[in-house]
Amino acid sequence: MIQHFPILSIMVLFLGAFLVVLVGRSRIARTAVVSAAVLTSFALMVALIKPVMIDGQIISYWMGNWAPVSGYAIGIGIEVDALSLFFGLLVSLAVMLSGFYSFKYITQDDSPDLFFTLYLMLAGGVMGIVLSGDLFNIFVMLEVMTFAAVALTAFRSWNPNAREAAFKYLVVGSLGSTFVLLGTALVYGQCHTLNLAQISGLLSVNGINPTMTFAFALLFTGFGVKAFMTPFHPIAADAHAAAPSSVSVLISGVFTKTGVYGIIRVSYFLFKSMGMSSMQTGLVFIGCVSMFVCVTMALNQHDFKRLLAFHSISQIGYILTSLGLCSAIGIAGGLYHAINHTLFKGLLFLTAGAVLYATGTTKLEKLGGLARRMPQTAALFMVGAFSISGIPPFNGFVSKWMIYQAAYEKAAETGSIGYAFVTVIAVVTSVLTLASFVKVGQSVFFGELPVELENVKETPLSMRIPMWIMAALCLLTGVLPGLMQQYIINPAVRATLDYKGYIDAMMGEGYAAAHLADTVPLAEAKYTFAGAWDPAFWLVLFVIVLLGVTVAMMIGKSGRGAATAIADDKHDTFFGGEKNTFSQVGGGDLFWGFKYNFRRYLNVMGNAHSGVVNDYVTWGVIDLALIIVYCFIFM
Amino acid sequence: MKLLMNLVYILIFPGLLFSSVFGLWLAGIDRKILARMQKRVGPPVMQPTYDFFKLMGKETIIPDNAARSTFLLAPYIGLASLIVTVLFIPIAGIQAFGGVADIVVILYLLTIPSLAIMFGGSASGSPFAGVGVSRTMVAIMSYELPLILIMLAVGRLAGRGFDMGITFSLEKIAQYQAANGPNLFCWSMIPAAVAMLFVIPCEVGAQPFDVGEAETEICEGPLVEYSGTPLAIFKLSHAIKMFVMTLLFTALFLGGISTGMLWLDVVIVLGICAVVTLVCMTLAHAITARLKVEQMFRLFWTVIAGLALLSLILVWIGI
Amino acid sequence: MIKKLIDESMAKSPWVFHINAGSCNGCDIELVAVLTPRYDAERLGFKLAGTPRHADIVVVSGPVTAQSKDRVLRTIAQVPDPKVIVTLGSCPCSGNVFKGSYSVVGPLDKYVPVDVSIAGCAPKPEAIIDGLALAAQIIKEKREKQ
Amino acid sequence: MSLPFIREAMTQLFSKPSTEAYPAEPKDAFPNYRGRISFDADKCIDCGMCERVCAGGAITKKVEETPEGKRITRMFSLDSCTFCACCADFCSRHAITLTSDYHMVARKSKDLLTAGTYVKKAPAKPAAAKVITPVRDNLKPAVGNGIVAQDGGQ
Repeated sequence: MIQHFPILSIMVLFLGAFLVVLVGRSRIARTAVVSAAVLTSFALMVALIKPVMIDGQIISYWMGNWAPVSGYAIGIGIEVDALSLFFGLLVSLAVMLSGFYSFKYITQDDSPDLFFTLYLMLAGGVMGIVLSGDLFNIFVMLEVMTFAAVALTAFRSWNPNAREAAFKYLVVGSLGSTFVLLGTALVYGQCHTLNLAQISGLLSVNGINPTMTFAFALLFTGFGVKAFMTPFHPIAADAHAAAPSSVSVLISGVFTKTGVYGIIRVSYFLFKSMGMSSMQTGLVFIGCVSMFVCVTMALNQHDFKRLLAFHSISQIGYILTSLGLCSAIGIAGGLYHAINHTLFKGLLFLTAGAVLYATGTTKLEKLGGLARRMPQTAALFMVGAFSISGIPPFNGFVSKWMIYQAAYEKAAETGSIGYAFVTVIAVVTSVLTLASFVKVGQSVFFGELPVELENVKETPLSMRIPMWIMAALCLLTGVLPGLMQQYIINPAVRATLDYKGYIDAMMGEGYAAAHLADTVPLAEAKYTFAGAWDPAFWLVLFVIVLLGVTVAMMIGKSGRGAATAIADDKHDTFFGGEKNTFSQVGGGDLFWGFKYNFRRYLNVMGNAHSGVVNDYVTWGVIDLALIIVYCFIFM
Repeated sequence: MKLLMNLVYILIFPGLLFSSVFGLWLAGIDRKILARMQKRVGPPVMQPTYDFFKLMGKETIIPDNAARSTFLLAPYIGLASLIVTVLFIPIAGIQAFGGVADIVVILYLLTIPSLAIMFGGSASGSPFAGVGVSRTMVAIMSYELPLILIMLAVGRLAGRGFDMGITFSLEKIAQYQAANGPNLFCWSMIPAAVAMLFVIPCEVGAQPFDVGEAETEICEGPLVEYSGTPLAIFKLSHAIKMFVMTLLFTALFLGGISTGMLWLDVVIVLGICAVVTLVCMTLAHAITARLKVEQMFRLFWTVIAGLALLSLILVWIGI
Repeated sequence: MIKKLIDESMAKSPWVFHINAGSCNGCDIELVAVLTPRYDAERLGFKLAGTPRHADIVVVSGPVTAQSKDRVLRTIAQVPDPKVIVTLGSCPCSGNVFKGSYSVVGPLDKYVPVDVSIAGCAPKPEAIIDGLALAAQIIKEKREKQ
Repeated sequence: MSLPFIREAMTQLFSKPSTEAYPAEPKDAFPNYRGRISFDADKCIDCGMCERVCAGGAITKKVEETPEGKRITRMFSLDSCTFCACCADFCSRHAITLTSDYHMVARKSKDLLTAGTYVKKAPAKPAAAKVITPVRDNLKPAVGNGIVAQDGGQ
């Protein structure tokens, strides 16, 4: 019975999409249909954890029951192993929470029923990519996802930026899709099949000939576009800034993960190219470049959501770097960071949406002092900011710790100092991330409240519940890494590294043994994680903080009680003796020391992000050419 | 029993009580020797303790523009994480919370106190605090690069000793130094030690690099709106941070000194801490003036990072 | 026990915040001279504080001019309790030679209860040290009264 | 790179600090320091020069009629005095001197007041009250009462 779950979780979402068109007019019906679709999809994924993750069973399902005939796979296969389920869980969780959030969030816009149709189409497309075991099926779902996302980016059509961003996203997105389509065609020409398992078997038998290197370069770049790799990241910034926040959660939290999933499948499973050290250095280089470039760009932004967009690409840089290391702990770190990134980035985008919902703008210069009117949103923002900059109790810290250790162990193992610099760049990027979130904290939530934001109200409850769930998850995955790894991360890492089970489940017993006799596994699948993070540790922190607060309350007399007392001089801000006129330090005028020293670099980067779509496309094509040349030299 | 030992560690020895007393005493020594260098008598060594208790007695004013809960809670979070950092650093063999990778944990735990000051300052809603937050953040950005390079160099040196590639655990580093002499004496680590001597005052916010809390220019930066107990906790965490950073220096570069009795080791380590404080913080405070923000950033990202990089490369080549 | 310790240390670490209410700077440089190596008020625990929030003793110098009046009063209001107000030199006590001018709005104690007044048209640093020591004692008294 | 002042810092660290232990040992001002005003009441002849010449308006006078003459209290309010010692210079009787006592710290403003009172007796009236006839109505040359000199009568 359980092999029907994967296809059901995809179909439920598409079914929901069509139902919403019929019944979408009334709000209650629409909410019921959408929450039903999203909940069942998530429930099916959770139901699969027990068999797939714990028992190690791999589910394969042939559409229309077209099983392989004499060794050749004709039908479309849906295959769920630990890696696919890991991404499936991640995707359905984000879709569910963002869906609940957008019920109230979208009431401010017109035609919410169309929004939810596109939303569910998008969710179905993403689930399809992650669960399908067929290369062309991945491409089809890719198209569904991209066009739904483009339409949703332009959802607020009264906003010219939204239309322009959607157009750019459409052009560069379809550029990526054509790369994937070309790659699939070449692979089909070579292996006469589209099933991932069989392709992997055949490729490892007949070896990699030049067309396959070309196909690998195309597929790699195609999925790179979907993951918004370095040369393709400006469109992500425009798309996030213009799209409604619950959609930006999906664009940054989920699309980039499908791109990463695609890269893992292509480089680890299909072409098994990650074994070669040249490929590893290539991916690590791309990861580091996108990490550093996007974080320095983010420090310069004046819009809350554009800043978050650049950060999500820099975190993708982290994931790509750790995947490029091709050691067991590297992949574990990367996957752990993927799930953490979906959680804290989703939370940050939802807070950005809450700020937009409450004040109507996300310009850093126009905001300030919102913590006094929206205390819960400020607290949620701080949870997100602490997790993304890797502050210990929260989840960002654990995965960054694993990535540093993986990078530095790789450096020691291969003896090349280059990987040590990867750790240094990673730490510096983490500090710059912390800097930009201090900037956002200072200019949006703290500082002084401008007079026009005086009667801003706290976000409605139905929007805050998903945010609190995400914040709780951020803390849980941070405090219990041992649990997370044992049940979710390690099975996925094992599935990435030895994929014989995947091929046997798909093509029947013995197929893998016949074809993969000679390939040695890329890295042994077990690793010693750097000291489990014992929760007793947090008992320590909690005891001290509790002690400190009680001692203080006992002795110190606290100042003004009610916050609504009349403003007298004593409780006015010290302004050098003057009456405190409005003077909010925030937005552009922070980190002058850093910007002064990096001014030439920042000018060059500023001009490079020109916003003209043909610049982005030329970059994309140049990048493809470079990757092709790189692959031909080293593959 | 283990929990009881942990509680003793937390509250008594390397934890809250000892590190605050020793931290305040260290701050007192620092101010006294600084005064003596300027040919004046200088305050009694107990002066920071008097300051702390005086501030506890003052009234806490919460300005109207402040986000109340963050404003009040920030100092305690800063203090708590500082105490936890002390637990991670081995003092002559006593290490409350060992782990395999202490260095990464310490690296991040050291950012929380400055983060607490920054979020506390920006929650107070004062424009001076805004400028102070921006400068403190640039200070963090500037010292983070050399610090990670130093730690990688020391980790590589100790790791090579145990032929396991690298180690992030301070225990192993202490064992390595016990085996073949403190790191400071093998000359490939000299540039890293000098770089660390510059990083300590920048991290603590001592005079030449206290751009964040410059009382003359921006009225104590983020602490401008604090008074009473929260300010006392911030001053205490400032003193403890001095102690933590010098302790980290001794653990990284002068560890592994083991005489017979345990308490003698502890006294020696604390003595070294005091000497290191005098060398890098008091002397620097006495003879130089405060740097501008971008001068400090350029100095750290070129000269000091270069020094640390030099020692990393030397260690990597195998000297 | 801690309460006694706090009362004790109230007098031992008085932090000073200096407000210039239109002074001719004669008293200001004398006040700063008190911190130089020769007189060194820091050995008694004095320290110049950057903001009124950190201050215990507020030292006002200069005849309170019309422009500076509300700024002086606002800054003094922003100092947390127990606070002591010290007038440095003759000007804040009585307006000295500037008495009766159109822009001088009179001695400080018309607006604020002055605790210690140090006379002298530019009082000697030793006199300032006496005044500040007396002010430190007054803080302790105010703290015990609370 | 030259480390500025490192030599001075080191030498000063081990040399005796140059701080005067003021509250412990008293320190008197240099010789003719213009400190607290001391007023010798009986030398004062109430000419009022000091009041007029005082820039800060610190000197005030209180007069009360008493049978044996006017009791005059002259008050020097030190808190509005600039210690320029003009009053001391202009006082013809040298009743005002500025001592070298600089400890002028007070909790209440009346401590900063130097005051001196004395009774100013009216000048001794001549023995008999002689009626002086107005010159106008007795046109005789006034001879013999010692007023007109020998050359009278021009």
